[in-house]
Amino acid sequence: MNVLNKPLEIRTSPHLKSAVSTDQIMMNVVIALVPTTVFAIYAFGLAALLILSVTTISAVLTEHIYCRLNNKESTISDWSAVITGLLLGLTLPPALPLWMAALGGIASIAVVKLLFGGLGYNIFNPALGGRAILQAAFPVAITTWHPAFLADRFTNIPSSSLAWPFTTPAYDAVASATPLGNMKFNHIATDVTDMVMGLTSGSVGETSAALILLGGLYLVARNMMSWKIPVIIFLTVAVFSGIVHFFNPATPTPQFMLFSGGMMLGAVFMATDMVSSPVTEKGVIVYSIIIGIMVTVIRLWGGLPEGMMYAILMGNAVTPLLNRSLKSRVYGTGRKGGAK
Amino acid sequence: MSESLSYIFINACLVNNFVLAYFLGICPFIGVSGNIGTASRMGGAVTFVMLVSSMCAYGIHTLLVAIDAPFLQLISYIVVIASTVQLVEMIIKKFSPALFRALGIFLPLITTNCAILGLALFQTSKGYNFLESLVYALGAGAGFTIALVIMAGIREDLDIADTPKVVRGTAIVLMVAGLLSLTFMGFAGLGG
Amino acid sequence: MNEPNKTFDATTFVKGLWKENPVFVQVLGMCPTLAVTNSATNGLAMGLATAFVLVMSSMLVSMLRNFIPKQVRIATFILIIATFVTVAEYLIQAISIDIHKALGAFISLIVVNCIILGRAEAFASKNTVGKSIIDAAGMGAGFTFALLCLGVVREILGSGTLFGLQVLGQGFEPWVLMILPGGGFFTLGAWLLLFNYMKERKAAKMQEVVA
Amino acid sequence: MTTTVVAKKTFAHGVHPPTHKDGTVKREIRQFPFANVLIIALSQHLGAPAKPIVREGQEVRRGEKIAEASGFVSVTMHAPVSGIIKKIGWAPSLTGKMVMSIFLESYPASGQTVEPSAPCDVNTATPEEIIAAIQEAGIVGLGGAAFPTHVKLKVPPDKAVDTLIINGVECEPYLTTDHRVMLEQQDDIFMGIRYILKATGAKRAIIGVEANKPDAILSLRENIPSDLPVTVEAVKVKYPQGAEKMLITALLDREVPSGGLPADSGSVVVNVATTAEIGRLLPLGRGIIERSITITGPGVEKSGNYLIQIGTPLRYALEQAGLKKNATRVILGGPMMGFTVSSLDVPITKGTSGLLVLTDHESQLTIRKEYPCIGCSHCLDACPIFLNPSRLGRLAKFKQYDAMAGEYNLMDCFECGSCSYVCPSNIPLVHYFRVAKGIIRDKKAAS
Amino acid sequence: MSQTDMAQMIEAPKSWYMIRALAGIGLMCALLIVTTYEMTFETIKANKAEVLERAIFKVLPGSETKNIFEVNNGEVEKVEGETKNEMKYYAGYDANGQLVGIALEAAGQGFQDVVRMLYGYSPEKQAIVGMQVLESKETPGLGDKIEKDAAFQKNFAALDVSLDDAGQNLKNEVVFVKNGTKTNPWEIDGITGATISSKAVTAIIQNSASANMPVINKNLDKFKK
Repeated sequence: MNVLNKPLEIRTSPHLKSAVSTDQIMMNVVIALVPTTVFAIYAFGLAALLILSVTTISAVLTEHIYCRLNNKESTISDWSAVITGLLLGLTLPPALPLWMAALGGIASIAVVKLLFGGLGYNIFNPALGGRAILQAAFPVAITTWHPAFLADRFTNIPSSSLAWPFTTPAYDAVASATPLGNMKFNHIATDVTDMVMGLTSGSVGETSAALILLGGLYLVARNMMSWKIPVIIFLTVAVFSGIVHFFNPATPTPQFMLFSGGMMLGAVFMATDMVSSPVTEKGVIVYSIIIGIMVTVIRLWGGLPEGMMYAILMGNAVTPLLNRSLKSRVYGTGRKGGAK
Repeated sequence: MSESLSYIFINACLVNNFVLAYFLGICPFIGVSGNIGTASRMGGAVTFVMLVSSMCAYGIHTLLVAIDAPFLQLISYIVVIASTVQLVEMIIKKFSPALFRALGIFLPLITTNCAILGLALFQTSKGYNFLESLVYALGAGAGFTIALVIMAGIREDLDIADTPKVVRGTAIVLMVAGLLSLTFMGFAGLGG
Repeated sequence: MNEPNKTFDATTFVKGLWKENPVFVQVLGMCPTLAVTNSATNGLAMGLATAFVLVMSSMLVSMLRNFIPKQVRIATFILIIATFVTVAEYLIQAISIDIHKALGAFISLIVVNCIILGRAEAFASKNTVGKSIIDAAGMGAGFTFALLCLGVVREILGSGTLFGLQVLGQGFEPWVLMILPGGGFFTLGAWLLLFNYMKERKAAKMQEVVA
Repeated sequence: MTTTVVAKKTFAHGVHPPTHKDGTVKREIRQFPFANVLIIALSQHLGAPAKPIVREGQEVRRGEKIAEASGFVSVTMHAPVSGIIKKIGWAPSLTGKMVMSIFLESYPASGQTVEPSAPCDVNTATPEEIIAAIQEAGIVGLGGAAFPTHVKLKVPPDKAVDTLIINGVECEPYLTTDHRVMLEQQDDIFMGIRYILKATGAKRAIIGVEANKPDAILSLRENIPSDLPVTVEAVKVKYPQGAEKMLITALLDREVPSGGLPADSGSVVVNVATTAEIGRLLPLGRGIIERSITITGPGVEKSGNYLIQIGTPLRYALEQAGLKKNATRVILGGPMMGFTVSSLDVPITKGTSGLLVLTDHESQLTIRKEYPCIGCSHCLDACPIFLNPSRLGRLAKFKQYDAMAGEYNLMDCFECGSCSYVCPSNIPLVHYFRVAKGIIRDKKAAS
Repeated sequence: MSQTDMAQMIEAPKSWYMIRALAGIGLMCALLIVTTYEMTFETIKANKAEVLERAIFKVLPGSETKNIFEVNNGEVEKVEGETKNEMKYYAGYDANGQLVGIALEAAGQGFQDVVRMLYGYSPEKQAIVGMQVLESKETPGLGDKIEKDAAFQKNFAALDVSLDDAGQNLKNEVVFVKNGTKTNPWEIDGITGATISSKAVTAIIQNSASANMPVINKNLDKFKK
């Protein structure tokens, strides 16, 4: 018999694999971001389209060129650079000069990801790390908000977007305030329904809470995201800000806290970044609570209107500690270790 | 202008973290952050010495003001801090060998830690009273410990990471410190 | 920069400036390196102040090296260094209050800069006055050079200026990050990266030659 | 049958691989023809190899003893067929290592009759006698581990066993032999339980069966002899439910201490097929010479459950069952913990519970591109003993074995493969752990 | 000679050496410091005075000379040289010796750390006529606009701090308004993107003005030359 004489394949067990693979997970994250992305382009027009393309292309190109320079196989096919670029774009103000967006994409991948060893080894979420760098570098541009639903948004590109590289942008539209900015500086609360529907001003992709949640639900249903992280963050924020609101009604309501700013986008798509969040069950809980507390503290008492980015970065920073110190009890050790 | 004690603490610990905003104590931050256990003990030792030297500095300052010799400030601070650390080391060694084993080896290193001298100089220039000085020292020490331990956790992970050869060592630590420093910027305006 | 005149003293000097650069190679004296280099002027001033203290204390330590017993040498070194730092502080105030304000407490903190104590202990206490001064001057120059490297990069990118003069066009949007603490860490990290990269390249070339 | 059984009892974590059992579960166990030459490895159990008591050229009869135990942790071997000892020499084994084996050429006319011997009566024998008889019968764990059963049943004097667990879980995908045994050999199983209860002094026995075998559960329950303290419990369908520790936790809510034995938690676990062998062989005083094996997989033409002589070379078994053209991977055991074989000249041993043949198609799925660990934590959620395979994998990659063994409890890993199964980055975690465990053991031995 | 004698022979001079070295170097250092201090004292004082004067003349446009006052036991008195009292009033005079206004220091919590500033008050206009930040760590490019932003500085060219009829309180509190919405002379027009810092400045001015304006107005005669 012929078949019996050909060389056999030698492999170690297990000889079964679950169907899902890393590149598929990453691709599904991109799919989950599609509704948010489409709405962003609908709300902010060409400006959003340009900014998302620029961040994505710059992120992917940076990774590709780095691999080429180091004579490695290009890693862009794992989709992670696309996610980084897309997420970065979604967190930027719509009329940010494109050269800054490109710089952000490069910084995200080069400084926050590749320097640390690439996919799997980055300590901080690359998109947020890149955004933090942009925020520190260009504090004015990154807090100048462009109004949504302008009549000419599909025909006209804001002149600030097209500012020459390295020059200060000039803004043509009157800057609008985000719900959080209005709350912090003018004590005006925005209608929560508007924020759920995405009718407010803000970063490219943070305005529509409903579509972000939809994407999150898709990933949870496919077991490609930890539902615990966003749920615990929401609970922490709601309870904490609820208590404060009860004693001081001048502070924002819990529902305002949940649906404003980058809360949804951050909790659903950034805090859940597998690489930079803890792997242990207890670690995940503490991590989410830390993020929830820190974002509430910054929003209520800090100098900045929004703190989601800093809260998640802080969570990332303590993740190695949480992984180390909050391990599960190993079977057969400790409490139930004895015979009875 | 008077500042509340809680503000002094939060400011020294988070908003103006000694390591990440003032660049004080960078040498131990880079040198002793390879391991979480060591880092937390070092943090404890630094906090302790900060408290002691903060008290000393307060005393010296009062004395120097009394005899009107501001030009002796620096020289007397450094001499007194150095000898206090030595004294503390001897006392701990004598009375608590366990504590000495935990903190002892770090104490001589701390003498040349600029965070300690910096603390003494800052509390003087800010004109803190005795209690405020103590809280300031406590906050600075806590901030130093937090930064050090977080860094140690990250570095333990980086030890088993595929980092490119050229960034290994101090370069990657500085990059992490830069990102941490950006993260701590989120605390700005707190406690006011 | 290395003249063919290869006397011992010239190499001692150049060693501190380049091969054993206290910041880029030995990674010493990080605190002032990061803290005061948000402009080239500040970096230069701090470098010069440190170099001044370094040279003066090395000179004195070397002069007195036979007079100081081993047991109390560290104490006397610190005493001497602290003295010159105090002197430097008053001199800077006399020259310019603005620079003194910009450098702040970091002038006083020169005392605990490990480079100075390190040179006193490792070199000045064992060598003649002349050699010690040259060694200290080399190290001081190396330190100043490093601070200037950082200050120049951070000022140009962070403010668009160099020594206060506009060098990048008026429209330039400054990268504020560079003059923030985070930028300090990043810039120094990047310089170290560059040094590592050059070292690697050199090592690789050497191997090629051997092979 | 459409009956279903509801099961709540289980352990925490674990995975749900597809079971792939439909192909063979309805096939009754059928006798397999004898191969021309049988290769009986002297070391097909854990422990010391058996000592041959035959010489080359000697004629042996089916069931005759051909090798004896060389110590306590060792068992006897019997001739699976009548024939002539051709030689005693080295033969390849499953691991690729050469082991001393007896080559037995079978008589073409070898019958099914077996040599009679001294029986062991369950009513009169002492526990020590039963244990000795089990060793003499050459019985080892038929679930796959091949650990000598009599050693397991010998409860250390400082420990007490109150519960005997009969492992009928068979959680490995594809395999159905234990399922068939439970349907076809119930009397043997109950008889075996009598022997084991007596040998261990346990007061009761629980047969644990996965809920996906409702026919076995119901008919076993119906046929329990009235004087036997036995219950049949359904456990949830989950891998690795059949691992000793997991089954103990599921049924008794007890944990086996790290580094300890089931006896430390007051229980003993015996595989259901092993129990049936004890119940069949001991009353007759015979030794184990054949076993039921599932031959299955997409690469097999005639899959089913077969009663095969121990020592039958794989080549012969697969020729009989028929191989498909695109077969590439031959696995001894189940797909989760089984080993691929490099040579078909390897013989079937007492521990072989299944012979699985995969084709290019399935094989491609397991040799996907490897990505770096992305910290998805699926492996932590899978690990039945709550290790951190993600961290362990990274430590292994950077050769930090001390941390693996110390802080991260590597030595508690029993290599069930759940982590590798779920890993989306396709990191060969279990492989890393096997290598690391070997290195750590060597290090320990060296110091 | 026994062993102990030898040891003593070595020991004794050694500790003497140590004391001699420490004392000698200590003395030398003290001498060096004191000499430098004495030598630079006048220059530094002049430097500091010049910096202060520059600031005063800037926040009090038109002034060319100054006098320093402080409140001791409720009385405003002119002082010369260093005193312990930190709260000082710097009166600025024009070329003719006429009082232009009074400059005073104020400090408070900013975005990052304490902000210290000097502002000039003109009794004639009942308004603040100039402001300069002396010390701040506000975010460069954002918060530091309180120092650099020309539009923001314009707020302080004539910021109404007039007192009510009783002379005890400000008629209108100095308040912060959003950028571009200033309508009254007692409002401070904020900086876009640096709301916190501009709010902090407002609070500092409001606190300092409400505390000091009544004192200044009551003692206006004393400030005049």
